[in-house]
Amino acid sequence: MMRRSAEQLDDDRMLRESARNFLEARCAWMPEPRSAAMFADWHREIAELGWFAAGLPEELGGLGADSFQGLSLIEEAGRVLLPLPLATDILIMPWLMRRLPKALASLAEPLAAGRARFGIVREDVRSGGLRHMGGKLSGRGHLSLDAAAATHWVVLAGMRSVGDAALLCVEAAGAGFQPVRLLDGRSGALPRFSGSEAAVVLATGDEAIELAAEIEDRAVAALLADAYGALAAGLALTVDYLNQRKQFGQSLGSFQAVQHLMADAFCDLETLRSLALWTATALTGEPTERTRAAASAKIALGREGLAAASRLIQVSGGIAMTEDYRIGHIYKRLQVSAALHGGTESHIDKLAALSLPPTGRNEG
Amino acid sequence: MMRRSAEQLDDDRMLRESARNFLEARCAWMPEPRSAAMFADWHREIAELGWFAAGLPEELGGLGADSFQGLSLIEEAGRVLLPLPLATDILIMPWLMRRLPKALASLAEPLAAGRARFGIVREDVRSGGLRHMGGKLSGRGHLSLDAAAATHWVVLAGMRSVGDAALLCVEAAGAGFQPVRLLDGRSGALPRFSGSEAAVVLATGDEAIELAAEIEDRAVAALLADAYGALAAGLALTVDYLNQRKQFGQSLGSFQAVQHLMADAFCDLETLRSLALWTATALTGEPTERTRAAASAKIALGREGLAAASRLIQVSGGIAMTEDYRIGHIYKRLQVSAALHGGTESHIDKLAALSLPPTGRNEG
Amino acid sequence: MQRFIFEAECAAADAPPTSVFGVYLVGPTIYSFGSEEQKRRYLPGIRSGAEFWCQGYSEPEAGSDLAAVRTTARKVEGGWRIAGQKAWTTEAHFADLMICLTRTNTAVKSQAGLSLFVLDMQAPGVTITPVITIDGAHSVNSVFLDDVFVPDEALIGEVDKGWTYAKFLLNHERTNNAQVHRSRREFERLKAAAALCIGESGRPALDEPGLRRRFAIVEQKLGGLEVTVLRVLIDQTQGREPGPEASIVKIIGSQLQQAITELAMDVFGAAAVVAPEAGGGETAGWTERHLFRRVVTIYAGANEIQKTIVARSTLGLR
Amino acid sequence: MQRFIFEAECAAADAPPTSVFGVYLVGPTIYSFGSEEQKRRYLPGIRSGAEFWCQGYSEPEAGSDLAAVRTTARKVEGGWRIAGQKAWTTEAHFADLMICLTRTNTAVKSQAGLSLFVLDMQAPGVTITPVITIDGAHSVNSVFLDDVFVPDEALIGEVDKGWTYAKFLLNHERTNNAQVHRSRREFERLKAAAALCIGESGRPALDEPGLRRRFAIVEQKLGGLEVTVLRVLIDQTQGREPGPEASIVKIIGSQLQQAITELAMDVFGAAAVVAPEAGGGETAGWTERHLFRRVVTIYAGANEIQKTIVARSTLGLR
Repeated sequence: MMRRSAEQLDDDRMLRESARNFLEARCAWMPEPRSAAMFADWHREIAELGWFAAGLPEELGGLGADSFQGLSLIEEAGRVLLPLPLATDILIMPWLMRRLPKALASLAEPLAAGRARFGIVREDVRSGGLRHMGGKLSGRGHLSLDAAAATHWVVLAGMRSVGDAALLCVEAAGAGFQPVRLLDGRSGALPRFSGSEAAVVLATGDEAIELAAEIEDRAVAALLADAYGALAAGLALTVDYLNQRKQFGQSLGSFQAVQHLMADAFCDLETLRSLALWTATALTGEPTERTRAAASAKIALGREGLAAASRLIQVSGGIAMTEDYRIGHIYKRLQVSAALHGGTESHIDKLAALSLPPTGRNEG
Repeated sequence: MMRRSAEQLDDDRMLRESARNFLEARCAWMPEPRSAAMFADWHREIAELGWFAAGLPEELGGLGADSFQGLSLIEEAGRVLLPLPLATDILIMPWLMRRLPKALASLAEPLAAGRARFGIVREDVRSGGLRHMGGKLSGRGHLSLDAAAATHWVVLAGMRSVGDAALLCVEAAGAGFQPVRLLDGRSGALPRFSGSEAAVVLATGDEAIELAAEIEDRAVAALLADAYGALAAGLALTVDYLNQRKQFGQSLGSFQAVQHLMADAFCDLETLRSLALWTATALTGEPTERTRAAASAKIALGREGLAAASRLIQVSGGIAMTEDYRIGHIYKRLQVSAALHGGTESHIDKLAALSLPPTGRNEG
Repeated sequence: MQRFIFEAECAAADAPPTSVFGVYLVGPTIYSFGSEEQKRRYLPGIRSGAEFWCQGYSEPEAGSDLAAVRTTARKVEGGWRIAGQKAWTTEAHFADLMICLTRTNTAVKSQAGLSLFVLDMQAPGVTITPVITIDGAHSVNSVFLDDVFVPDEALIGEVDKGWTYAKFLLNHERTNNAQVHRSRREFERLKAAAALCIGESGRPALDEPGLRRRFAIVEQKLGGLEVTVLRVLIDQTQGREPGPEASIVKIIGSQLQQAITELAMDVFGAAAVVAPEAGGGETAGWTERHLFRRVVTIYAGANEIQKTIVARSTLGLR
Repeated sequence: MQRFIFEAECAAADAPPTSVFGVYLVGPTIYSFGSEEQKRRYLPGIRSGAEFWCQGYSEPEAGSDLAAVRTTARKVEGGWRIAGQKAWTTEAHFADLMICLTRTNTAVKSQAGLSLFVLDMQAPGVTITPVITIDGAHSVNSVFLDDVFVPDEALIGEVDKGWTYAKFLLNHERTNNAQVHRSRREFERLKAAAALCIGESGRPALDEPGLRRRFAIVEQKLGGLEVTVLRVLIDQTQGREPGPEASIVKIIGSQLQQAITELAMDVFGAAAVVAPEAGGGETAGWTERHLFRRVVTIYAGANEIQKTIVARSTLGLR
């Protein structure tokens, strides 16, 4: 990000422009929910555009694109509030296949072609977590954005101790979940395991924990790119609205109070963007730095991101309270993102632990 | 407060007006520090006005005035940022003498006449606390606003356990302290005890803990009255300044951004006032409610109070950064108050413990 | 004051909120400015709840700026013809009657030239179109008025004086909009839920230090607001109408209402972003409330408008 | 970019801050707009630190509004006579030279008609009066200019074009005012102190959950600002002058500078409100910094002005 060559920058720009053109032409936001058939069409077309193949290494038939390019696709999808989850297939699986070619190489071509779709299943501590013992998987998964439509699940089990940690690949067809509708209209799944699911072990112990940590950080990076795209589009929309709409005989945009709320929203947005960029850069770096960046970014999503969306609603007034207007949907999308992959408060705790010196206290 | 008779309200108004007249005539705020001789004069004149006698019960030669009246005197003193600490002699000692007439009656007349002056000494956990064992007092006291000028100290020792708790009265002449100058120009003291001080035991065990809790809550009520007085005067001063001062060809007060900052400051101020009033009312009530009110008020001092003062500085601009202008001194006074009798964060913890239901967790 | 206690008890008992527009807004307006005939005709129905009212103030081009009202009332034989569009009309689809702000004098600008009418929602020419809000629910509407006839007796007070009456009504609305009892009740329920709810770390949510701190700060602010509202009510019982200081309780109250549901979202975590039909249980209602709650800093005079009023009227900035 | 790294290293090594006005503000102005003679005369002294500069922009009636500058420069034989008063002149009492904004054309209003001069602080007619600030210290001054003579060569660039040059300088000041390195260094020192300092409950301050949470939030915001400043610098290295986005780093940076010392006040508690001569030790400097720190949201274009610039120039609101 920080220092890309002129050639890379040109590539980035072309990729982003073609993605934006496609998304605006085919997937422009509208308030009405779309059909499952539409989702399937989109997914097929996106596969044809090569979005899933891009990040795969060349030896697996990919283009070896880096995370920045994947994230810019996700950001563009965020601009139109695409209800299709792409992050795992674009940003996580190509990287994981590069890391674990032996176990996953056979799925690379199906991923690239859009036939295989992946979902991340994290354990839900609230309901007792996920255990993998004696080859059997049991327990409940946390709310997953992409498990419902996936053909394969990447399961993060027992990550609270090295002895229990296992990273698994499970065929979704044999696994159960409760489908749920999310606040922002997207679909989610609450996975559950009975012990009868066929699970391929990808890694255990320290390796599983390290991979799981990177999966989480990549998932956060994707949430941030999505949120930034959504908010940036929302900010532009709001500027247009404020310059058009009149109250007390002036354009809304000419009121100092409105201008300052918008300036605050812009500061929020730029903080979000900076932390998203840091996280993107840190994906290729040292794990502690990477996790510190991701925790900072996730906090920004929950604080600055939601604050910016709230401000856009506030300055827009009543219209932003209607289901037909885009701004409310941006707010809801961010609210969902804030709750996924660890809430804001838990990332605050995490960042405190990662950045504060030890004091020799005893933790409860 | 909430429902006072018409007669009481008239009394209140007269008392407040006479206090304001005296303070504005004799103790008007000015940036230059005042001499010790001036402080002694003021103290004598205030005693002559009957401020210390007012709260004493009639049988001890007082007027039986209630806490509201005492607090309104303290609030008025706050308006001129009076550098003389009055809270203990006006609000705490008359009440304590009523509670412990046997031990303290002989000091009532000297208090009323201004010959006896009292200071509160709390233990400083940071430096090991205060212990009273075998008739000897040892350890260090917390920063005290009024111990330096006092003839007698009321010492709160060992309050962390019923077995150690002791409320004591110590003649200041025999006790040592490190004099300190406070941020806002007032004087303070860091008391220390070597075991040789003559200490009269006022109460021990549960009774000492109960009395100490009420002393602390009364001290907080006084800090709030003082802060409200200081801020209310500062707000009025700032309104005048903003209406006079021109920038970009308009009065500063006509800018929407300035207006909204001032509206925010006013909201802060009114929240502070409401919690101060609640605390004042709760002084005569049930201990848990009283402490909840005082904790809420103390949080408001540290959050809304400092926020309001910061906003007054911000809208005033450069002038508020100078030593010659009153607004900076208000900020400094509140900063000192926020650090006395428990900081903001510790009152937040306290209020959480007082207002949240138990969860059956184990505290570290 | 009696109303404060009444509402505190209602909220504590989880009673359904009484019809806000009828009891608190239309009632006082008709009581203060209506004719004897209007009082006889409408007040009993408001008191008993037999007739349900909606408020026809806001319009597509006149949200916080009521002076921009474009709906017109044209004098005709025996009455008036009202034409225009009202927006954000809460519960219009249940209402029997509307208190309708219209322009009766198009020659003058802004606040002057407005009049208040009582309008029968069953009258010919009234069309109600639902507006689905951010929470996916239907409580507000657009109301189209296509030359709706109202008789002369429907005029409240005098022609072209509607702004004075409307301002009175808005002041009432502001006090009411502090919503302090509802906030207290919601907050106590949230505390109870958070003591039981397991947080992401596996501890009860109420043991998470960050959440504890935020609970304490809401507790402090809510305590402050409760006293501030009492102070306003004491002023009222001493015979003063709600003045500009009522604007503060709307500002603080609305911020607090939002802070409470924001806290709830963090307490319930992922469970709170699952839509209600699947969720239920402890999070039921919180999510929709949280979304719809964004409106409270916008309606009844956006907080920005309130702050300008506080600065100019209360503080005297100019 | 090199400056970013240079400053990061200086801050980490606790080096004394270099003269801000000379190196970052006057230097670029003379380099960009000065004559060859001026560059030869002044740039070496700036680089070596041999000559110390102060900035004569603000006046009693012109704080954030530089268009209101009243100090005049009157053309005389061989030069100009400068008369007026400058306010808030930081380090004027140490300065050898002032870069002085004056009105050369009183016929036109506002921004037009201003010119920039180099003024020798030793010249007859210059009087410096100390202004003691909220922290009890002397760093700013009022400077009275009583018909001070400057030669023709003292004019920077063209007559009446001073506003253009001053704006350029202010943009530089804004970027510099993010103070990201100083904030990082201060914050790391505060963390180390808080790990050792015992809080009111008897635990290390850094174990108090409320403080931990606030530390984490500052960490997050500071991390964000560091990247934002880098982004601005990358723009600069790609040949663009600091544009309106530089206003964001001033807004966020100043808020963060205040958040850090506010946190310090709560970490040190009562020890922080004891004046320095008695306190010393771990709190040394924090208290005064905290007080003086209120200025950062006011100076160099108050944050309210910056927000208006962001809204209008960056976002295009009108």
